[in-house]
Amino acid sequence: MLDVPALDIVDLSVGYAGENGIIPAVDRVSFNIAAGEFMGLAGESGCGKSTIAQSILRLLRAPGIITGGEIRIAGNDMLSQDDNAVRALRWRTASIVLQNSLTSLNPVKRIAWQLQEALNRGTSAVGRTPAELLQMVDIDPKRLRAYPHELSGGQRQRVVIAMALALEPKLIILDEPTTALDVIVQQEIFVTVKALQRQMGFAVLLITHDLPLLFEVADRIAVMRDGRIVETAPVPRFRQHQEHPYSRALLTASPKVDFTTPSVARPKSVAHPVLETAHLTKAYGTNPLTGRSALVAVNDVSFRLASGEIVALVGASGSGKSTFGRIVTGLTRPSSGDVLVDGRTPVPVSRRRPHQPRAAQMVFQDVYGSLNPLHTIGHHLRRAVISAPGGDKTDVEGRVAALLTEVGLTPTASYLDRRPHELSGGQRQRVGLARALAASPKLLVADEPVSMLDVSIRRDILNLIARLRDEQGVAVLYITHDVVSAGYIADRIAVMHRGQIVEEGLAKAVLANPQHACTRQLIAAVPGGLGLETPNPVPAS
Amino acid sequence: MSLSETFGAKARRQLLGSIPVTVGLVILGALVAASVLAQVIAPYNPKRATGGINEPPSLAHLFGTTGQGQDVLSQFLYGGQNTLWVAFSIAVLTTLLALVVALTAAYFRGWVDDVLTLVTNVFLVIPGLPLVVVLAAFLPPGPLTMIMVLTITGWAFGARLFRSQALSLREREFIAAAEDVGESRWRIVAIELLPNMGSVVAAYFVNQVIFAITAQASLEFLGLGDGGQITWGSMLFWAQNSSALIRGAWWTFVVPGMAIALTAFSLALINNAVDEIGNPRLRADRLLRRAGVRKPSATLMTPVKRDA
Amino acid sequence: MYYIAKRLAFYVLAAFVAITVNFFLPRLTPGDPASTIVATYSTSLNAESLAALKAAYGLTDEPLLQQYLTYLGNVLRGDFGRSLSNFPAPVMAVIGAGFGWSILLGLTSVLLSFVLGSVLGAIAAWRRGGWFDKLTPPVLLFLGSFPYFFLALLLFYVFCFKLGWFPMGNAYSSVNPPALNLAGVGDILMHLIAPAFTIVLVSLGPWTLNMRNAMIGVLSEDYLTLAEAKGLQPRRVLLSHAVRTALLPNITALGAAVGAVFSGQLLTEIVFTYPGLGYSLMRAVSAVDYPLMQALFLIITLSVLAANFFVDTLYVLLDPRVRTGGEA
Amino acid sequence: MHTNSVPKQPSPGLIGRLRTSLRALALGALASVSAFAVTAPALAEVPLDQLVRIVAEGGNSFTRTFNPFSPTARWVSTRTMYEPLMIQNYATGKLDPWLATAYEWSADALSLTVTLRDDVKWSDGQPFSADDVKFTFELMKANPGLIGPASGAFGQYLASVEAVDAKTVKFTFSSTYTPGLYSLVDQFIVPQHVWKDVADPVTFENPDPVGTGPFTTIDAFGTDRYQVTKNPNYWQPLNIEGVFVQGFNGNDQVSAATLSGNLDWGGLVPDPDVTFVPLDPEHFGYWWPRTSVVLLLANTTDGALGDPVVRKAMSMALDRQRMINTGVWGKSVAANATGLPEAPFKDWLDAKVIADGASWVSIDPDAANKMLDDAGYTKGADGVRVGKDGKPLKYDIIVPSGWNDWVSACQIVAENLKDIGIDVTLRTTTADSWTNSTFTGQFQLSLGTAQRTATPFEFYRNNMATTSVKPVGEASPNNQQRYGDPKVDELLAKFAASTDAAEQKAIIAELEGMFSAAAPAIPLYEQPDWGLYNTRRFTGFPNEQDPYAPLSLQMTNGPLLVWPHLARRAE
Repeated sequence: MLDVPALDIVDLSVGYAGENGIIPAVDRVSFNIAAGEFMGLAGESGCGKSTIAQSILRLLRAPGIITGGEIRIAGNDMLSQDDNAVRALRWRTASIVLQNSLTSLNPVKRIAWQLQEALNRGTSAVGRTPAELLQMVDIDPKRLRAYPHELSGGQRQRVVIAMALALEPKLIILDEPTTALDVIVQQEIFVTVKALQRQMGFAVLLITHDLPLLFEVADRIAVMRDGRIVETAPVPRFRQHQEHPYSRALLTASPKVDFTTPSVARPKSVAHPVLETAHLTKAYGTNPLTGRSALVAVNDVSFRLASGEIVALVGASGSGKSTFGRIVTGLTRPSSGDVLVDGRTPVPVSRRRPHQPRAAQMVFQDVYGSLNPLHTIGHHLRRAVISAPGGDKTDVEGRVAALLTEVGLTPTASYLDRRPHELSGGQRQRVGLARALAASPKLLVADEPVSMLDVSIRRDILNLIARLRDEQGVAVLYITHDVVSAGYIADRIAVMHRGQIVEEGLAKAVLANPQHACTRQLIAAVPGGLGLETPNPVPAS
Repeated sequence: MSLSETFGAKARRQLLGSIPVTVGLVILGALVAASVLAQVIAPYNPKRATGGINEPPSLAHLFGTTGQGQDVLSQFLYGGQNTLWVAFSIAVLTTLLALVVALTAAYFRGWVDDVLTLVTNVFLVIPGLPLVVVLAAFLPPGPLTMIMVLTITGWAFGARLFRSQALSLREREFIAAAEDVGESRWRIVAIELLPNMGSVVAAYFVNQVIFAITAQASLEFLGLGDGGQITWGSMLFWAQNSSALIRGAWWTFVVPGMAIALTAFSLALINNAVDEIGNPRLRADRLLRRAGVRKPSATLMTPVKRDA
Repeated sequence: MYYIAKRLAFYVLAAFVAITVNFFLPRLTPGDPASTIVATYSTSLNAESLAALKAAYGLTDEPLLQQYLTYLGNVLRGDFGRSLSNFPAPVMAVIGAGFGWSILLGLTSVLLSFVLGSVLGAIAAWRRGGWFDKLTPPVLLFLGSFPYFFLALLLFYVFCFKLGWFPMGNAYSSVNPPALNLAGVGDILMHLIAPAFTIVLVSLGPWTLNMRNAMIGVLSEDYLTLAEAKGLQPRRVLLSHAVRTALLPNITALGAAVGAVFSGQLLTEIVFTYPGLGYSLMRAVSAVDYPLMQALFLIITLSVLAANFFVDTLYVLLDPRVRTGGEA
Repeated sequence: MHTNSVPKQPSPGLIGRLRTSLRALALGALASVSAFAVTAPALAEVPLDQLVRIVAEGGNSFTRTFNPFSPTARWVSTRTMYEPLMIQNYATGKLDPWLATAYEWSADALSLTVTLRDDVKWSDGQPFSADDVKFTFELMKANPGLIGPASGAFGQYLASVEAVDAKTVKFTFSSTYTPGLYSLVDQFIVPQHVWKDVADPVTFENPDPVGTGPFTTIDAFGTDRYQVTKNPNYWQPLNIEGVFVQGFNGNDQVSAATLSGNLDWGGLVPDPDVTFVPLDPEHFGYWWPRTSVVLLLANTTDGALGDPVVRKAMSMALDRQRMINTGVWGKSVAANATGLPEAPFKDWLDAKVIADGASWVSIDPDAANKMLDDAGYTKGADGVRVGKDGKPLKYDIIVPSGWNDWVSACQIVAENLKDIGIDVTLRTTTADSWTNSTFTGQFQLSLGTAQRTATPFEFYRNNMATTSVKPVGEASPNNQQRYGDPKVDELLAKFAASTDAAEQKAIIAELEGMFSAAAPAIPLYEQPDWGLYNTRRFTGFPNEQDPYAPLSLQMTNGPLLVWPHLARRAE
């Protein structure tokens, strides 16, 4: 049986029915996965990689249509057989782990029930129990009686993986299984998957946009672009040399830490920092009687940021870094402690008046949600300019055009009347930056400004932020969980953990020589390590 | 989701092309036009006895006459006018009230929200019609009482609906962004929040018109309306009063009853169709069918169509 | 448990609001109800008789606040005073059996339309795009567009008056409620069918459409994809996964529906002369019988509150997510 | 019989109108138990086919309450259980002896001696005596909350009641008031041996009544129906077992039951010549005698409405026949100029007054317009006449919503008056506020009826006497139009002091003439008393051919006259 590929796809074409006929999404794609092989399928959003993943088990939802080609799983034809035969093959020969761990489990059924349901599909020969499945993925079998919402995201995804392994299928499809999870959790999950694969010998198809991750876990890699596979290669060879220019572009587009030049402490008038906090604390759900809080998001943080400086605030999700950012801009009020931005306490938004000077402006993470879908780009910027403190309001249009030019959206006139959904993600974030700059702030608080963008444009946006700092002298508080991009752009790095800053220092120094366990963990979780493509890789910590 | 977001020009064309919407619009249009033009096209004075008592439909009286000898067609036309303006007023007022409560609650949050939500929920659980009946029993009958009573008892569901919609919008980052830019509160509510609730508000409004028409008719039928006003509800009341069914004068019943039912039906059809077209899942099904794939059930099995 | 306690507290508060509204409503309106009532029922009255009757009716000129406190105390003791239109019978005696019949009619029709609507909605969603799905919504929307009373009148006229298939009104045939044997239950059922059928017809539409839409929503959830990926039989996907979760919003709506059905029931009871609370309320309103009206309104409201609380509790049992926090 | 013209019962409604009938039906009402758990002792039900099935009370919530003094007394209380001394028979116009066989006025008309029937027993076997009569009146004196025909008699004219011997009662008057006879003999009598132990007779529920009437035994009691069967000790022969009262809840149910022959005695179906009689002409019949008049009341304190010319012109604009056609299917006649119904008062009516006044109660809009023109009420630019005080003749006519024959009559009034330049707007109100406005005189136009009374005395007192005029703002069920003439007071006093029929008749004729001259109220049409019967099972109902008693079920005491005449039809 070893000679039968776990998955064999020949000339597969998939399209989506539209108002004017079928729009192709996957165009004559062919590849195969040998039994027990770990295959990675990489590409940017919209390239068709998930379409392929879902087509394999015929789970692609309407209006998706498979328009040609063949799919065989362990020799079983998935496209010509009748529905019942296909259904019989599902899960037994191939299973799938979906992207969103929160919604892929039935919310009203206990874990045990859901695992058992999968087990019931198999023959009694497999003979596992739900408890054994949980143990397999390192979850306490006591959690069997739990409901999905009582588990953490990582645990839920492990449950799904356990479920996927329940019938020992030949192939497991992982469709971006960790994008919604923390880097550290992602790393742990892949350690588990790799271990299980070694033990059980199933083949894996991993769909991801994260090339470094594939370098770490996959045997072979296929790169997709616009519905086609542009290159397929074993990982070691691919790391050395990329045949296709797009593969190369994809790889080099990711920001990397350049350890060749040590970070230099920027000149700063430390006497007058742009941002200064003292014993800043933010607690939620405080009981007025006991004084105890359900959650302390920010705990006694004292921090300084000099003008013209880019400081990255890094930490795992839930570490309190975003709350800190919102306090600095005045979107959230601290429970106690002081914040001074450019020597002034930020005015809480609820009391903010137009034209009131504001030293800090926010750049938001969600490029889709941070612009009102109903208003034009021009409207957004005009409002920002009009509300901006001080300055000349006579030439609003001129100022808007200037802002657009600054962020690289030219010709400016072509953008003014467009609405957000007519722009790409990168363009939207540029608009977000322009809006933030309208008030001529001393400090930009950029909360994960690139995490929702495609890999290939992340660096452009980071470069733009760095350029703005250089040209306008604005300081930047860059909030991220991604130590690589932090190392790429920041002068200094502050590591946040459970509401406190546990480590602070020049960026490269911190990365090269992390002191705190938490920092080390964050660095270790980076797929492929930090110095992957650098000429002088730093020894992994 | 705003209307313009949900519906591109294409979808709008589709909406107008759908059979239920066409049927709904034609019925509604005919009823509204007939009512608006009552003064012009009504053949008789609706209050005057212009024929014999309970005359069946004839050329002189297309819809027959009432137990008091009035022309049913003329009453139907004038009645539509009175019924519809009251219904629309109620729908407008309940929608406005619900919006004000919801936006206030969603925007200020904190104790303001708590209090408003509590009031809303109390109004929601107190059964409507009994309260309306008791209220109407204490107030002088007439359109104003009708509007007042049904507005007081009819806004709560909308407030809850709008509040949850507003709260979820409030979490969208563009609101935080607008705050950050320094927009004033009222401007954020009016310019950023409200327009994004367009489709929900529109759907609610249509439902409120339906609610108002039937509730109004019910109250009038119970004798809690102004018997001197001609409305569809009071026509039914008078028909019931003169024992129209037992005397076989079905036309005095069926005309206003069907007028109410058809108005409500046409609005419901339109609302439902808008829902359907806005539903991405159903839209996907439709596209699939258009591409020539027959989907007999909801079972998830991606179709294979090699000749496409 | 915390959630249930919170809901309970809310309903207690709502009940208090209802009781208070109930008290102030008739007192805030112009006119002197007492004299009107007395004058409406009696022809030969002098000032002395009027004063004596007012006292017997429990109508006083005390300050409002004092009246309110007395009223609260009486309500807590279940004492609603004497009915004016059935003087000197106590209000509770007048309400008597009506409560039971209303519950019977209400429960029957709510459950019937809930079950029927959910089944139809699930089928329509599962076979969406098919003839059943194409036909069901417009037909049900059309039926749902009829005011309750109008449909009730038509059904009454056709099935009770013209065809004589069902009895014309009342809840049973004999003078005393029938024994609970086969014949007795059959008799009660025969009287129940026509009014219950009316309510079911009118209220079926929303149940069906909501269930259908909820199902369609659930069918696009990831966990449904996963269930399909597991290779489960369609029947199992439908019953164990889709219907189970799609029912939840409908169950939340059940609470609200109880209130709505009580409203529709009022009209249906009047048309079919079904001896429930709705009809009594209408009579009380016509007869300007404030004590009766107030007691009825309160009982209906409290029943609806109780039903809502029951539904909330049921919801907690059915949706584990609510148990650990958040609102339904 | 009670007096005053109380406007509250609008003409006892057409079928079909829920509210009207409810109001009528609500006149009965009550009892105590009910509820799911049957608390009534499970007595043997008398087979239904032995009982006369009637429609008398509405509702589904009967309580076992048979207190006849309640303002909302159960229908049977005063129609089968308790009886009066004598019954004013509106069909014959005579005072029929009942528990009393005769009465006699003293020469000064200050005392009335009543002789009781001597073979009467209470339903529990105790003898009925003069003590019971004395007790009943004294009970009412002690408890003003007890409502009956003689309520308030002690306050107005009655000084004392005395049991001369077991079978003789003597009423002593504080002033001469001969119309008081009718209130006193109409009062139902309750047994002293039962009621003397009742703590509070006002709230006494009286679940197991003891009376002298034909049917006093509650055999089976349900929340929406019950049967009342024979009093074993009834003083006259009876050929029927009892009555079955079913609580119909709406007019459609009543009509349906009537048309299907399920009722033996009922009130109203619409247009009976078309809907009812043809179904079974041999057995179905109706009889609608007319005993009262529907009036249009104009508030005489309101500007031009105080001018008799205006009121008469209004009267002449009205299309009475149309009101009759739409309101009572043509089964009535326009009222005459005396304001009195013809049938019950045919002995009192003065033909000359009627003939002379005919013109102002007949439709003639041209003459009406001319009258108003001549009187100086000129039309304004908008076609509305202007009063002498410069105010346009614009009025509201108020009517309770749901009193439908009245609402339709008001619609016709509003239309007709537009033809003579008087702008009338119909305003429907709640019954509550309508009563309030009309009683206190805070209205412009409204409708009213005259209550059935034994003589025209009350009608003229209540509509023309200064003694019945209350200031605007003060409530009174009488003389809502606020019209008073001292001359009328004198005539009424003469009438009340007289025991001479001829003298009384002359006085009434003079009052009739004054009414026709001043038009203190505008008579519209005579109101029929609804009554219909089905002789498939029982015979002996009164009708036009055999008018021994009224057929109306709602008329107090009327049914008492009928029960002894009914007999089960031989199979």
